[in-house]
Amino acid sequence: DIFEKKQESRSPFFRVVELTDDTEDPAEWGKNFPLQYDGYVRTVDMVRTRFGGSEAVLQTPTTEDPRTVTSQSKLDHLPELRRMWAGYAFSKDFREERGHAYMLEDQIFTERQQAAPQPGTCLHCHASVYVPYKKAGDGDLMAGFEKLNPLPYAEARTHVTHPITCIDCHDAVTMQLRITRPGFIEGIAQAKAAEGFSAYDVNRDASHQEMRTYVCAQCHVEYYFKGSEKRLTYPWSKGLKVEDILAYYDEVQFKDWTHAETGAPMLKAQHPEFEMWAQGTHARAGVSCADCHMPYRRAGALKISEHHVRSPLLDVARSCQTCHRASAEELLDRAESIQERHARLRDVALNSLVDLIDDIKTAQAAGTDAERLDAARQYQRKASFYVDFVEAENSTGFHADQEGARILAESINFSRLGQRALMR
Amino acid sequence: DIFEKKQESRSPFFRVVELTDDTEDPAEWGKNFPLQYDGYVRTVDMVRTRFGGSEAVLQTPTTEDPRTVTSQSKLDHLPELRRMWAGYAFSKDFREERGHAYMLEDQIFTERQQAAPQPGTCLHCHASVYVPYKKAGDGDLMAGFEKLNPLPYAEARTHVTHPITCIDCHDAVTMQLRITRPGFIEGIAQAKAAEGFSAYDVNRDASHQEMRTYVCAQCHVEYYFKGSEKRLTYPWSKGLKVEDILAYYDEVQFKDWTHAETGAPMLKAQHPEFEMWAQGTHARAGVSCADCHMPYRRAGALKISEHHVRSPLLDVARSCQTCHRASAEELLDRAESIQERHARLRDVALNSLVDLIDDIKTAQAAGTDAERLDAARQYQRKASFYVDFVEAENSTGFHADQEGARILAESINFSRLGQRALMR
Amino acid sequence: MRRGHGAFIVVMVLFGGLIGLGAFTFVYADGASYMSSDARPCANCHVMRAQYEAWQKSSHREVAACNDCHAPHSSLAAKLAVKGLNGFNHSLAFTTGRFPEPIRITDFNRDVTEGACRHCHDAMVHAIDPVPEEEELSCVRCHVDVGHLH
Ligand code: HEC
Ligand code: HEC
Ligand code: HEC
Ligand code: HEC
Ligand code: HEC
Ligand code: HEC
Ligand code: HEC
Ligand code: HEC
Ligand code: HEC
Ligand code: HEC
Ligand code: HEC
Ligand code: HEC
Ligand code: HEC
Ligand code: HEC
Ligand SMILES: [Ca+2]
Ligand SMILES: [Ca+2]
Repeated sequence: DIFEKKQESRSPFFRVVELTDDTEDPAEWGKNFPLQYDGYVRTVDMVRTRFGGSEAVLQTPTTEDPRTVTSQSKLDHLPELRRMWAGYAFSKDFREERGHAYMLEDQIFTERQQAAPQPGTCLHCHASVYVPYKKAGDGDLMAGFEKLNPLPYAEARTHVTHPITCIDCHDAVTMQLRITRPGFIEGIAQAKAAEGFSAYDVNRDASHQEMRTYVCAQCHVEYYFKGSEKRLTYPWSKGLKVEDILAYYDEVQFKDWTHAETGAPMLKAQHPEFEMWAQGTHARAGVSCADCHMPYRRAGALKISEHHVRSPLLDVARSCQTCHRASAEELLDRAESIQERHARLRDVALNSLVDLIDDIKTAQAAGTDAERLDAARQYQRKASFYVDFVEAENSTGFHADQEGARILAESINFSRLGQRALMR
Repeated sequence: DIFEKKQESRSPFFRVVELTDDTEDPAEWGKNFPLQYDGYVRTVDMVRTRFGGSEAVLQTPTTEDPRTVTSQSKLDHLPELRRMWAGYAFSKDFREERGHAYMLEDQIFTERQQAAPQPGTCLHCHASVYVPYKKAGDGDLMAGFEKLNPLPYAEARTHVTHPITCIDCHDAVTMQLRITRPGFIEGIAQAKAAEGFSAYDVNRDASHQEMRTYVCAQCHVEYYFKGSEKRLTYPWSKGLKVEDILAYYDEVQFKDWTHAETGAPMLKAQHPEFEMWAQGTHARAGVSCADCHMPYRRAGALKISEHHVRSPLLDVARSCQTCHRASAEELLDRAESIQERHARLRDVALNSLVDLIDDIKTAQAAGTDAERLDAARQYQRKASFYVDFVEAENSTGFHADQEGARILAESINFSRLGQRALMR
Repeated sequence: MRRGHGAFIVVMVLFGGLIGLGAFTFVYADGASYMSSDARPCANCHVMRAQYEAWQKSSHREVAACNDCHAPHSSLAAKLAVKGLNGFNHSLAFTTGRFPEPIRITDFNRDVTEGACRHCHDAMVHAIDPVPEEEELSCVRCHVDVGHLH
């Protein structure tokens, strides 16, 4: 009531407990910041949107996978994906991603773990690794990172306890946003270097508004494991665009796997939300991830950031209307019509890719000469990486609609050129 | 209806001369509205923007073409267009469009007139035809329209004197916006019918904000000449999207010409600014053509609409900044980066189409069976119409960037599928 | 649309006045401030602070305070009535904490504001303003930020 409100506005928060650079348990932080904590724990909620969010799917727990609830399988939703990833772990299990609360268990129990042995590197983005890295490196974050990466996943995971927690994004003393992920610290420095900004130190050089995006870009990015040390690497040394990233992989002659049906040297793209966002209108306009996914919320007299990180389309009023005057219904409709146009074109691109795979198989059976087959396989590698880049990106085109359609157009072109290359 | 509004007209002006529904000469209107007239006459200016505007190109006048200045040739700028239109008048002469002041002379003297005899219908969008139509129809606009359409162009043009003038967009007594073009009156009624709004009368049912777009959509649209009466028709009975329009043409089995190199039954798309705008974000947000192309301008103590209709990128401050907070440089840059991405993809689509044309020619020479050739030609018809739809649209993708890229993606797919259809 | 709501409003206000709580906060939260043409009182509510701070940076800072744009200029009666209604509504909403966020202007108050624009700028804009028969030309479609950012 109103007295309280006049009260509150004078006292932002009470320091109940002392937080240090080693306080990992979010419940501890929650004692000082109950409002943010309440939001944080609600990332267990599972609610669908037309193209995103997540849907609770019940399953009978087994010893390998004790989870009683998971999210819908994208493989069943888009069967073409199995063909695209033939021979790769992703063709076994690939699900709609859900709230942060699940990140650790979903990684531990995905069938992809059985399909192929995974390294400790995986934990970088699925657990609170800041304190564990420091411990493993005797106080040196980078050393700990390098130490855990090569370990077998099962062994590495004994070093971590929580999914993402407060300390992964915040300095415990000042509460300032802070980048804790080696992968991003190195990756963004390379990307900036490509733009001519040398020796970029993100925690020193980034603006406050940039940090509202970078804390998310610690994980919502394309990546690969470099060399036998399985060092986590963000392939940004030539830039963030899809062609820059492909050029990088071609240069270092990297492949994620060999396609089971065609023998093509394949690449897998993963959640390039940051890279796609960077090509979009909102990024142009300086709108950060947090602006939409962690909108401000009034709690009494306080304005706090919504720590229930989720689809903005579940709270259009707070997420969009602060900037857009249109009604909530209208804004939802605008977003969905962008997504719908995108989804239809994505299907065209996936079908084109499947056509190419079919043609290569037929050509192989018919004993077509190696030269043409290799040319076609190179097209498959490109076409597959391009369509995967926008499909793995989780906004169904919203983060950068024109760029998304552009990439799909080029993917279609590569698939069809591959078919053409087999002929003549 | 217009006559009731008469008395309540609020537009303040010094009534120097009496304007009637037959006053065609803009100079007369200019006596009452000198500010708007000043802008109107400045449409003779020729200034380039990065992708639009227009550039003055000097030429030595001849008897067939007495013009001393024209605009740059798009055929030289994009040589693929000659291949795309092989055998059609457009492959002889196609220029960057320029200000309204030139509309009549540019139509009279385009080489396309020599290439093929043109009907009187052409005048509908290149001259002030409101009074001439009424005269020819003894007071009946539609009757006059139907009478002038079938006449040979040379004869029909003797009925007109001016390029577009005030009376083409305004009611002479109330100054209200008014639709005077039969083609649009019938076309928009069909489009609305497709949405379930029957017996739509644009001058009765359109809102004021819609009229700020419709006055432009009288001409900035895709069209064709129906039957031997050469009746001007806007192909909107199935909707405004490119696939709706193609479906319409296929249904009525219309073709603009037969491709000289491949014999395919072709379609030519022309300036679908209105149709593309309708698919874009700005249309969604209710932003009209006049909002950007005729921004308000402070003139002394009055605010008036800029009647110097031109590229908004030549006056970003007035055209964009009232709605967008970003700096003029930044806004210009946003528009141009959309256009640049669009232009690059358009080139991919044009090249794909040329590849298809080459393949069909080779196949014809090699005596490929009719079935495959016809399949390929059908793909050429589609691919060509789709890329042309976006290329003939004059905003270089700005009016609807995602839709523009989507259409180019499908065009590329059609071209490549056409190549594939020739094989096997 | 803008005209002729006065009576209806007065009734609403009287009716509202009977609700003790509302009336109480109306006073407590400095409801009287609604009657002033000074901007500071509006900022009495933290929820109005964003607009207050933005207004201080706006082009209208020197020329128009909150009520110059958010209260009618047509007649004193209508002015007081609307101020009373809003004062009561906002007080009640503020007390119960039940209101949409971000706060959105109501269509009714948008009309009031559109009228305010014309009150001051009529001379300049009546050339571009369509005849009353048609739906109003919306000023804020383009000038939404003149009073404060959104
Ligand atoms: C302008 C608003 C906006 C910005 C800025 C933005 N997003 Fe999004 N994001 C959306 C919308 C809208 C969706 C679609 C949600 C849906 O389909 O339900 C989305 C979807 C997502 C998803 C999938 C969510 C789901 O429900 O499955 C992720 C993950 C995501 N964004 C991460 C990011 C990251 C990381 C950034 C910054 C690099 C970012 N977003 C920037 C609006 C935004
Ligand atoms: C660079 C950060 C990063 C690394 C490294 C990473 N992930 Fe993820 N992972 C994410 C993000 C972000 C999401 C959510 C977005 C998505 O699902 O596309 C995710 C989602 C998932 C999901 C749930 C959705 C799905 O794919 O079924 C699983 C399971 C998963 N990751 C497993 C792994 C495994 C196994 C590894 C190691 C081989 C790994 N992750 C490495 C960032 C990462
Ligand atoms: C430590 C790595 C990490 C960081 C940092 C991170 N995320 Fe995530 N995020 C993930 C993973 C992993 C998932 C998938 C969890 C799963 O599916 O089990 C995910 C899922 C999501 C989802 C999908 C939720 C849903 O309902 O589908 C959204 C939205 C999202 N993150 C946004 C953000 C935003 C915004 C930020 C920054 C404010 C951020 N993430 C920071 C790793 C991270
Ligand atoms: C995925 C990243 C992420 C995680 C995890 C996270 N936060 Fe935040 N937090 C943010 C961002 C982004 C902001 C906005 C900071 C800004 O704009 O200055 C923020 C702001 C805050 C603020 C400042 C007041 C406000 O709400 O804007 C507090 C306090 C806070 N967080 C507490 C917590 C606590 C407690 C936890 C753990 C329960 C937590 N945060 C976990 C990203 C995160
Ligand atoms: C912090 C401000 C901000 C937030 C939050 C925001 N937007 Fe935007 N949005 C913008 C700006 C700025 C633009 C670019 C146009 C402009 O300059 O006005 C834009 C553009 C758009 C466009 C047109 C871009 C396109 O690709 O067609 C859509 C649609 C849109 N926003 C929807 C949304 C939705 C839906 C949300 C919430 C999920 C949202 N916006 C959140 C500021 C924002
Ligand atoms: C949101 C602003 C906006 C709206 C609304 C808009 N346009 Fe445009 N228009 C532009 C921009 C920007 C360009 C690109 C100009 C350039 O490239 O120089 C353009 C280009 C054009 C061109 C080519 C101009 C040239 O310089 O060659 C024409 C013709 C045109 N528009 C007509 C229309 C019509 C007709 C409508 C309504 C159906 C419309 N526009 C709606 C902004 C707009
Ligand atoms: C439905 C309205 C309409 C009709 C009918 C029409 N035009 Fe046009 N014309 C336009 C518009 C709008 C432009 C400017 C946009 C553009 O050039 O794409 C234009 C531009 C032109 C130009 C200058 C650019 C160029 O193409 O070189 C010429 C010449 C021209 N038209 C000739 C003709 C001829 C000849 C006919 C009859 C066969 C005709 N027009 C019929 C609307 C029309
Ligand atoms: C009577 C038909 C007609 C109407 C009505 C009409 N236009 Fe045009 N417009 C044309 C033609 C024809 C051209 C090309 C003239 C030429 O190239 O000689 C043109 C050219 C243009 C150009 C290109 C100028 C340049 O520099 O390239 C723009 C922009 C434009 N029109 C916008 C509009 C807008 C906005 C409206 C409505 C307010 C409108 N037009 C109404 C027929 C029309
Ligand atoms: C291509 C269409 C077109 C032509 C030609 C045209 N106008 Fe306009 N005119 C408009 C539009 C659109 C408006 C804005 C009307 C509105 O929003 O109510 C307008 C508005 C006006 C107004 C109202 C005040 C203002 O400036 O908004 C006057 C007066 C006017 N025009 C006079 C003229 C005169 C005189 C001519 C000829 C020299 C002319 N117009 C030619 C489209 C046109
Ligand atoms: C009358 C208001 C208005 C005018 C004038 C206007 N815009 Fe917009 N613009 C909008 C709205 C509304 C959106 C959609 C996003 C939103 O809701 O804020 C938008 C979106 C955009 C976007 C993002 C859309 C996309 O496709 O990415 C760009 C870029 C943009 N405008 C640039 C311009 C430029 C350049 C001009 C001038 C040529 C202009 N706008 C004129 C209101 C306007
Ligand atoms: C008692 C605290 C308080 C004071 C003092 C206050 N407001 Fe508000 N105001 C609110 C609240 C709470 C809302 C949200 C009400 C809603 O949206 O239902 C609001 C909403 C508004 C709105 C948008 C919703 C609507 O009704 O259109 C306007 C405009 C507004 N206030 C203007 C003012 C002006 C002008 C003043 C000073 C004369 C003022 N307010 C003083 C609490 C206050
Ligand atoms: C110059 C005119 C002007 C002045 C002065 C002005 N406002 Fe506004 N106000 C507006 C307009 C315009 C809107 C938005 C109308 C819309 O969004 O359609 C608005 C909306 C609002 C809203 C609703 C929130 C929103 O963004 O829709 C509140 C609250 C508000 N004003 C409060 C105030 C307060 C408090 C002051 C004084 C500090 C003030 N206004 C001064 C013109 C003004
Ligand atoms: C109390 C009188 C008053 C009211 C109410 C008022 N204005 Fe103004 N406005 C002025 C004065 C005086 C100026 C000139 C001050 C200056 O030069 O900045 C002005 C300047 C402007 C300007 C030019 C400066 C700028 O911000 O671009 C615009 C636009 C404007 N007003 C629009 C509006 C709109 C829209 C409304 C209603 C939402 C409104 N005004 C309400 C008195 C008023
Ligand atoms: C479609 C967009 C649009 C609409 C609607 C609009 N304006 Fe404007 N207004 C403008 C533009 C653009 C300018 C800048 C003119 C210039 O710079 O010459 C402007 C300028 C002004 C100015 C400042 C003139 C000066 O230079 O000081 C005032 C005052 C103003 N408008 C008031 C209004 C009012 C009141 C309304 C509603 C009746 C209104 N406007 C409706 C676009 C609009
Ligand atoms: Ca999801
Ligand atoms: Ca031009």
